[in-house]
Amino acid sequence: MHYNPMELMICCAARLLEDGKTAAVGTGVPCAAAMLAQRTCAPHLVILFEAGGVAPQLPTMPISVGDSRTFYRGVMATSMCDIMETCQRGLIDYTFLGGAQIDAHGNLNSTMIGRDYARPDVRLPGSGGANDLASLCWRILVVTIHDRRRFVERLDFLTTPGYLSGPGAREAAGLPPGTGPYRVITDLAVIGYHEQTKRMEVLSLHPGVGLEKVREATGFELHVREPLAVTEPPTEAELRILREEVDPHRYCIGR
Amino acid sequence: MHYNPMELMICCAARLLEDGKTAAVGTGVPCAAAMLAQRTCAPHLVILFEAGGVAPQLPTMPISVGDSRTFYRGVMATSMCDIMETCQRGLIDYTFLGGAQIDAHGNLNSTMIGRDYARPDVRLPGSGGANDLASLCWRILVVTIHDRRRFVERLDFLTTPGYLSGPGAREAAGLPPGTGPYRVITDLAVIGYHEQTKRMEVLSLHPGVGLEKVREATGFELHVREPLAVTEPPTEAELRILREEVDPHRYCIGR
Amino acid sequence: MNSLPQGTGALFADPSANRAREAFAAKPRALCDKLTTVADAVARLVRDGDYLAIGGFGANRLPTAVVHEVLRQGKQDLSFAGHTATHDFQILCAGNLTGRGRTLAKVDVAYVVGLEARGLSPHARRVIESGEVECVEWSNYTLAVRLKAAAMGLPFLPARSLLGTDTFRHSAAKVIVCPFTGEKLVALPALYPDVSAIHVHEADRYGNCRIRGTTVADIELARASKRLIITCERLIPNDEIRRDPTRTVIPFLCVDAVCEVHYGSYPGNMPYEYFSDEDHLRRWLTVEKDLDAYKRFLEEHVYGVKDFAEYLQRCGGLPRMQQLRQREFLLDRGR
Amino acid sequence: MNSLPQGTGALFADPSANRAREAFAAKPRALCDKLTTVADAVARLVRDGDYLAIGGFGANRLPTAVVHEVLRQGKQDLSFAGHTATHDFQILCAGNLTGRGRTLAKVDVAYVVGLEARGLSPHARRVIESGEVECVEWSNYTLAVRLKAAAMGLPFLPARSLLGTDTFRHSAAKVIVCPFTGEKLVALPALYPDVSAIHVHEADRYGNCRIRGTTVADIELARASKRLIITCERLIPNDEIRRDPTRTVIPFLCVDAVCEVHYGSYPGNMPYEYFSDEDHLRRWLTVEKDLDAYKRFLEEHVYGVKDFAEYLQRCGGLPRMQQLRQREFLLDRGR
Repeated sequence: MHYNPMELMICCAARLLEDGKTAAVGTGVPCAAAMLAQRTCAPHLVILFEAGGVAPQLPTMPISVGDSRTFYRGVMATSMCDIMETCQRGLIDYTFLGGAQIDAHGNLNSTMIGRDYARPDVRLPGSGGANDLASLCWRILVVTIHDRRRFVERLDFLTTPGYLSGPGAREAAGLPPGTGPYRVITDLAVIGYHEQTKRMEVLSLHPGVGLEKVREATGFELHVREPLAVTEPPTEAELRILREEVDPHRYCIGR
Repeated sequence: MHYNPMELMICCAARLLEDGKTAAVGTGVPCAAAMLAQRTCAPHLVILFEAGGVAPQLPTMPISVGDSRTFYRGVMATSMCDIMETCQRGLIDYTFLGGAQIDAHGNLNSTMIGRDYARPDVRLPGSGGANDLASLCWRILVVTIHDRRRFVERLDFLTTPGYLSGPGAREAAGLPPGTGPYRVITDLAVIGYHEQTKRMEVLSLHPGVGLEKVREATGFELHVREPLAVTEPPTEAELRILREEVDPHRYCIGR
Repeated sequence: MNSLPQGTGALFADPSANRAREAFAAKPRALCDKLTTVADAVARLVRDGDYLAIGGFGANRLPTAVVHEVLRQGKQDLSFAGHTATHDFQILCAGNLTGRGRTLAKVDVAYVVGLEARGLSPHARRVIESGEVECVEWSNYTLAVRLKAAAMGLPFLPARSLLGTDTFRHSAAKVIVCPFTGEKLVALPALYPDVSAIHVHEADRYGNCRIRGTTVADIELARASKRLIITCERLIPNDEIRRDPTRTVIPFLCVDAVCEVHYGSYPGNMPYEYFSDEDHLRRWLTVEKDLDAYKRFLEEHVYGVKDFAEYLQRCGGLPRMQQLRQREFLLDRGR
Repeated sequence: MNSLPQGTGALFADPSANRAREAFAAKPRALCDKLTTVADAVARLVRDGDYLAIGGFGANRLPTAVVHEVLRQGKQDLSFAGHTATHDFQILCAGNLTGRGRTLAKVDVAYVVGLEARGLSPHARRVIESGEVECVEWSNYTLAVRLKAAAMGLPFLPARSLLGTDTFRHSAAKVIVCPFTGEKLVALPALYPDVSAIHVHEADRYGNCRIRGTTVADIELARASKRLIITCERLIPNDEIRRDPTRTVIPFLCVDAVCEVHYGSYPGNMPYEYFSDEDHLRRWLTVEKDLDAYKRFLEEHVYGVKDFAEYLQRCGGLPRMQQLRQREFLLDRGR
């Protein structure tokens, strides 16, 4: 069955979510992944939105992290502090983030492109809730297009913490122990982090993608976990649910 | 018109409450005073209870600071933190407190009688909300029976701050500036605090009470503000409202 | 900096946010059925030596059934958050000096021994004055702030009361200075209770809860607790919870057991349901004066009954509850 | 201790709890009638140079009428809490670089310039990239915590995010160490806005407010603000507030003006009322690309209309609102 890169990425992300766990999600791809997971591998996955929605029965994809869909038939509509403090207490397992730039340690930039903070070339929104979620949830997932503009040796601005400068750096900075980047899902590969160096490590290449292509699209040195696997393509069931139930208007998966 | 000491004390306390102000009250005499004030000198007085009741239309005297009367037809039923933080922000003008012992600076003991904290002669409830209200509201009112067991030179335990050791001590301890004891209403007199020393100063004697009697009932040196006034006795209107509307079952004013 | 005052009291619970995260990490998160009996909940979730906290305020919205069950199961050496504890503290004290070991070992005191305007509990005084329970002093707000710190996943929070008093001196608080303004503040260590019980109006079987009226410190307490027992007046369908998620104040994520206990706050007040039974509370205070009489009373009302429903029966059963419901709605006053 | 990191950003508002208390002490407390027009509320309560904060999240439950009025009255040199600010920030940016002086001077950034999945605002980018607005960085939660500190009457609160990042470096936060556990924390200075606006579902004329759905940071914001303008979908009688005080989330004590504004969150979403007008928001983003076209658009939709009702009329009036109501309840999907 044919599928596009976005569909593959969403399926990969969904499969990473364990049943019976909690995930703080945003709109778009993360939300689609969580919705797909609930309908496949993780029927008891609990999703939360930072503006206050807890365990909604999403009727459609939300447009905003705070719109009324995010608590549609939820079990609680609460406050941002309550959600973030639930993360801070250690009750939220996964969060999904993105950014304009990511480095080898999974640090993210969503603040600015340029060299001068006071006069940026491009001003981006800033942290939003990303810095908080990446600091406070147990495992950070990133879903992103894979190219050299995004996968950079040096961020223009470190908005959101990955492993910061490497092993032990999060703990040294005061972030809760045991938290940190977990997986990066791109249109080329599924990437984890090397146990010792806390730098990105390719775990599987998407069908038809060679390691060279991934290296060319990456502005820093990548570890490779041997033997390097090939990403399991989406199943027919996954694609059907994704297309018919999760994103029938194709907001995320495109036309 | 005849009245008893409790009725006089409640009327004196009510008259101290300015219209359009806020008061954190408890059960019993303070509540009766606030209810009387609302029906006489301070129709726009807003009362709050530390358990979360805001501006109730009290149908009867509450039995507990947290019972359902304390938010009966209130404008908000909230949390203890919300009430106390409203005090902490500086929005609450008056609070009413009591205690087993009070000293010349208006400090209160409601924790224990005895010399050994670990083995008290009498264990009392502790601060409750008193320490917080006395720290955070602008003006502290105390209503109490006047005798040497209560008005002591040295507290067995300083539960709740008055002026602590004297002028500047509250600010030095870190308590919000401009707060502190305001009046003590006893069955003998109305007492304020001396501007310089922050020690108790008799402002008026109740009808028929001599200064000597007050001094005998007090275990410490009292200032006297000259010329010493005689407390205005309760008016007929005050007594009628107190007996018929505020405390028809005579819980506070006795039989 | 070293000259800033600090309290001399002990910490009865670990304020570490990192260690609390480990405990919360192990908590189940899925929407699963938590409906059980009070006896089962207390047997599984309350352990000897635990730090226990009880919701409500005084005798209002009190999870009485859980407190009785703690006595009946003979739990020992508990630490307790004495946060405007009145009848709950009185009940727990019945496990000390009555020949059944020592239920209470340590108490964080904000308000104990008293029952507000009703007077002091003779037996609670006996227990504390005996010296067999270690006490540390706080105030209602600062103890609530300690729970709030835990609910926020922090090791401490600042506040502006307690300062300058013996209450502070006998607490485990410390004075700190604001790093921005230089204002002095009291630093309060987070309080993560091992186990708590809260009585609510309505809950579904997953533990999503609604409370009507004041929430006191229960929103914080629910989130602060490592284990949480909910008793509710009425079990409601999850569908009803989802119909109006704004009304949920405690989410299922915090909850370990849900027990349906009608009149569960008796003899306390349950707002919008029934008023307190002042006669019964007065009887309790009176009978405590004589220790032997009190032991017989406890046998009759707690130890010798199989569950809370039987206790209610001994206290007048449904006809009495009907009177208290009328009193709550002021219907006994001709309204 | 001196070696602990601290941010290099400026503080745009005074975090002193003592000075905030002075401001709150002067606030009227009685239940008095605060009903007025948006024009009057903004004229009286928003002053040049003020620190302004806006409630809701993104374009959800947005007090749009107040934000338009701030532009119309040409308020200048505001500081702004960019707390998941999307359409509100976009509107305020219309007061910069459009020949009407400088509405925005300073911004505490948690989220600005973007409109979530809808993309970036070209004009907001223009304004920030010009350098004429001073920015300091935060995150959504830490900015909410700053408001919470103020709501609690404190000069600061700790949290556990922000640490180790450039966001921290460009903030005004400081690293502190827990006095009990030694755990590192970020200290966040309290944010007491001079003036804020929040849109709610229902309010009485004294300012007691109800919100349905998520409250975002508005419970904190209402309490943190020295002056507060409430717009509401529906004015309700005080009697209805008193019928169910549990539903009140903002008390009259916090409120300085109450304005009834039907469809007041348009073009944003108002939960349980109407969905966002995505066509209109898309049009706004498109027209911004060309500054002259944008100025004409602003003239037509903000500067050249007398009030919010006229703006709604220009955006399709009641028939459009009816469509958005159907969308909110999914009635356009055959339900």
